Amino acid sequence: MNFSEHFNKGHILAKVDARVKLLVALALLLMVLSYKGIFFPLLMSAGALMLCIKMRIPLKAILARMAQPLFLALVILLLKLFFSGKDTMFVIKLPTSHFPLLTLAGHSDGLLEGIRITSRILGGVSIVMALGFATPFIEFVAALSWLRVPRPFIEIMMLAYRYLFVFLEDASTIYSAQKNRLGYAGIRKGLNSFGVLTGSLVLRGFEQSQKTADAMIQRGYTGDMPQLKSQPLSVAELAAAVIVVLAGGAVWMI
Amino acid sequence: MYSVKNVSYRYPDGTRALDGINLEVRQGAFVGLLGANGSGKTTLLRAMDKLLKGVEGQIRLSGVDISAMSPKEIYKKVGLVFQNPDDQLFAPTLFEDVAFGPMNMGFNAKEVERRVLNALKEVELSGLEKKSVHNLSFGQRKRACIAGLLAMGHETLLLDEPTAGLDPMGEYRMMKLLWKLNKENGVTVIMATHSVDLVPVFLDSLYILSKGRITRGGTPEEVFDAPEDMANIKLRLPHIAELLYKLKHEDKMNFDRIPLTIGEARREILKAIQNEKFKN
Amino acid sequence: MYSVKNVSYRYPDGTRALDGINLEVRQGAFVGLLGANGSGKTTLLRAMDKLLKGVEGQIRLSGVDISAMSPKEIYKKVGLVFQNPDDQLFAPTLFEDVAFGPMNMGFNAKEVERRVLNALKEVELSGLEKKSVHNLSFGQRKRACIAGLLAMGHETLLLDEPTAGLDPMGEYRMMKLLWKLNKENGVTVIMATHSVDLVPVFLDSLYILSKGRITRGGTPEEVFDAPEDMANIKLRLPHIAELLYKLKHEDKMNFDRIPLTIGEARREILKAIQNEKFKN
Amino acid sequence: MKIQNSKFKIQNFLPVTRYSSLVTVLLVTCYLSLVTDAAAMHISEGILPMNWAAVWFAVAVPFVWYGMKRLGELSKIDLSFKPLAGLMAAIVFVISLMPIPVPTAGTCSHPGGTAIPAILLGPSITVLITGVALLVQALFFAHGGLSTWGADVVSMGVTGAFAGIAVFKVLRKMRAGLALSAFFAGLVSDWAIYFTTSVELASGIMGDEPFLPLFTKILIAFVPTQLPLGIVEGAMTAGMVKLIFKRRSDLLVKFGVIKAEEAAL
Ligand SMILES: Nc1ncnc2c1ncn2[C@@H]1O[C@H](COP(=O)(O)OP(=O)(O)OP(=O)(O)O)[C@@H](O)[C@H]1O
Ligand SMILES: Nc1ncnc2c1ncn2[C@@H]1O[C@H](COP(=O)(O)OP(=O)(O)OP(=O)(O)O)[C@@H](O)[C@H]1O
Ligand SMILES: [Mg+2]
Ligand SMILES: [Mg+2]
Repeated sequence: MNFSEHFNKGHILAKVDARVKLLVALALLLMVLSYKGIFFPLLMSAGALMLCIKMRIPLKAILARMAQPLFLALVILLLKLFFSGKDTMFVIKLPTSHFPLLTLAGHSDGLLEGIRITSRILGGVSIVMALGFATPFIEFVAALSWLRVPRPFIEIMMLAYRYLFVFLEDASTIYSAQKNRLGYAGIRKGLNSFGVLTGSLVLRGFEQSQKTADAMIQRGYTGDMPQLKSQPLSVAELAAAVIVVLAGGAVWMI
Repeated sequence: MYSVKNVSYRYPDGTRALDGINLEVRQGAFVGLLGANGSGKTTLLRAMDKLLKGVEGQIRLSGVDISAMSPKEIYKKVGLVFQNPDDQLFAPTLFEDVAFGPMNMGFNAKEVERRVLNALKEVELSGLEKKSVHNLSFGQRKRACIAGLLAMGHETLLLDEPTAGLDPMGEYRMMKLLWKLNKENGVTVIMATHSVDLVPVFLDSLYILSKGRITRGGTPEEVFDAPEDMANIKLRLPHIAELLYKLKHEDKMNFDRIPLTIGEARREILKAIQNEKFKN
Repeated sequence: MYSVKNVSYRYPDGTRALDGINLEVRQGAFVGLLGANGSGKTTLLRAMDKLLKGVEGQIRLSGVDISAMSPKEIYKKVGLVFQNPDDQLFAPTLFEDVAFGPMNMGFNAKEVERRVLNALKEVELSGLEKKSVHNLSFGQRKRACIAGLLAMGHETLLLDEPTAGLDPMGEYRMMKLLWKLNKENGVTVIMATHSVDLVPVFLDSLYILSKGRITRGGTPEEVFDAPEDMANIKLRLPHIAELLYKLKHEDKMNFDRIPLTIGEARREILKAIQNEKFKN
Repeated sequence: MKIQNSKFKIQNFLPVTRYSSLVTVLLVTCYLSLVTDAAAMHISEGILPMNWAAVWFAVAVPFVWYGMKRLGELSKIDLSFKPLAGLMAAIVFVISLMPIPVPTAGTCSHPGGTAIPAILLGPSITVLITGVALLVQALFFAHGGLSTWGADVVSMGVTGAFAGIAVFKVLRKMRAGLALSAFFAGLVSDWAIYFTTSVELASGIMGDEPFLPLFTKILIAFVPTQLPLGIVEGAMTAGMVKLIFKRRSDLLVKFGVIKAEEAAL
């Protein structure tokens, strides 16, 4: 589980207020999305990646997180290259040019469009990734709460986070226990065991929720979880954030 | 303090888990519930915290029938610590979890913080406030549960096997913590447990449960006085007591009584040896 | 049988749970792993069952490196019982659950039934075949887990705290069951446990884990020979040993050695008294 | 000699080449999904331009808001409902992280798991739960994104939940068995998610191209992972319902999935 709290805790962004980090990230994200070229998103991507390295996030963790968006980006790039646009750059014939079962034409304008989208993905993913690595979950939730995200949403998020680890462990133990008794030898058996695994998890969830409710009730719960008050924002941090966003905006305008 | 009169309870599936329980616990006592798996310990504790519906009989807390009390009134006085800490810790960080109770009680931020820090100090978890609950060790999570209730300032704690799953050292320290709370802060403690060996060292009195009934009650000495029928209720003597019991009855050593703790056992053995010497 | 050489393991979050473990278990042995909460017992058992990825070092099972064995080969020889019974009982009724393994091994209906009934008899659950798994008591569920593996005919059992949460009687009977499997059926048993008092009564040898390292190993007598540093690794002596240790060192009684079980303790005490008599 | 201009185009004789583009897309994604861990159901950060991201947000928010309102009502009746919703969110999350080997693509993929809470807790709570899980995944796993949260809620939450529950209800009305109904609920829910995601993806990246051809290509691109994944998801949902029916049929009655008479059988 790659939550930020599992990595180096003393990094450069650790002391920055989560609300500031969130606001800056959102502002930059919006700029990336609304930018028409590729320069700004790529710049943001490079900057965010450098931040991650500065925070000493293991390269493996960065790659693992980028893998899936990159995969989608590649599919989109290829779709755009071959199937949209009009200016043919090159033609590939497979298997040979004398016996072409497949004829593919690469288009330069399609490629450009594809690169544009890919850069947008890179920029967006990198910014959010840096935010994720720099912000412990709890502070992120507090920031959301400060942004007036409704209480029920926040409460469910906190409960989900708390029990995520309990259930992950349950899931892995149940899975091991099934494997131990040869529950995954063959596709049919595998599918069946898989259903039993999810069913057991859901049942566990029901039983656990009863107990959790009891625990909450006996500590005074009456339907709404109380909320810790957040500190006022530090002016210095806010000013720094505004400067970063303005600088980003200036580059964006160019 | 607590007065349980003729309490019975049947789970929806028909299992009769409690069957005419009578129990008196006075203010400031340190009481243990012993019994086999499935004998009804957990059920009794839950009934005493008014977490079960449809309990027959009467449970009085400081003279008031709990069925007439609002949940809030009960939870201000009594806190129940569950067997599994994961059932009880529901907030993401230790601080938030411990603060949940005091916040619901309506204290201001400052008072909440004071209570939380105090409670954490009490259970020796100071400094871990910001830690995610799931990153705490098992023993630490057990302590955290207790802190969550301490911060509410309960005068009575009900605990369901607080030492289960702890290593021998952790077990001992947990008992010591409870003992301290009881003796120094005057908290009434009622706990279910399987740790026969630790019970006589710390507890004032004991109740033995068997199949939903209380079959015996009294001080540890009184309760462990009839070792013969311990096996019927799936219990046993503390190891020390068993040794001295065998020395007395099978090896004909001359003890006045069967001690339950190491300290007493030393005294008894030395005394017996002294007596042997004089005999010659 | 099992030969663990220089095994280390780091969880994905960076926790170093095993740190250069060396261990030899011969066929037919009954071995215990003792250690504080979080010392790495569960991790070691899981590594030995090839349930962890990225384990450094070498683990050999009957001479073959387990990294070269297919899961099927391993699970035919070795069965792991997890700490929490609820994680491993997944069929609706007891019979179906115990039958799960043998059925996956491809036996015919008759053989499956024979194996299931046998295994249930072994763990004293005969007659409960049709019962719903979640209606069993905690202790019964623990036994059911063991039956599920017995029915597969493993030659080696790895058990993670098989007695945790059981009542004193259940604890004793569980140990006796394992002892019987070991002595009569020749099953090799390796178990993690916190029950310091029961260990010397049943186990052949012990390993002490502390912070992912094995700090000591040998027979119970050898391991409990240095009581002074038990506290460092959050363990303690069995109560009987502690009593006799104190009698020897503080009360200057004359024991040749510190016994760990009640039987031995009786003998030692009687001998010491005999000696005292002759002195006079 | 240029084959394209020749009178005897080989393509004209080979039906396969008429679909050459589609075949290529298939081959390419097959290859790509061999080397990565595909979770094609989430739309990643940055794929949608600003306007489309906003549109899907606007669609998603009312559903999530309604889910919260409903949760508030239920929570008044039964205090344990909010914890239940939180825990189900955690479970949906865990399920969606479980790697399933998809034989045809030779790789691992992840199930969506939406049909399960939809059957048990109803679609509106499910949308809320999915919204929570998606936000956490976006931030800490880069599955989905902040700007694409709306789009992902619409596909995985709204269409997934409503398609699943609709199929389940209809089949149950037709007296189909519990497991069978659950199987098709899971299957249709998974495929509906995949369909909606393709719509969102195509409209997000089409630029000035026509929508439909691009949409078809995307739809086909993910056939090798999504078709079998739907079946896995169906089997999983069926297995889950079957297990709960055997172990705790009272729960199914409590949540109105089956009638009390059925549980007694
Ligand atoms: N939710 C339930 N529904 C039905 N029966 C139950 C339920 N919970 C417990 N029981 C049954 O009630 C009886 C008493 O259970 P209880 O949990 O109180 O025992 P216990 O003394 O706490 O045991 P342990 O030492 O194993 O924790 C047992 O027979 C048990 O099977
Ligand atoms: N899934 C995990 N991810 C990260 N760290 C883990 C994980 N599981 C265990 N650990 C850590 O690894 C160390 C060894 O844990 P392990 O569970 O092996 O201890 P144990 O000896 O079985 O303890 P106990 O007696 O409490 O069961 C501990 O520090 C624990 O916090
Ligand atoms: Mg209990
Ligand atoms: Mg363990």
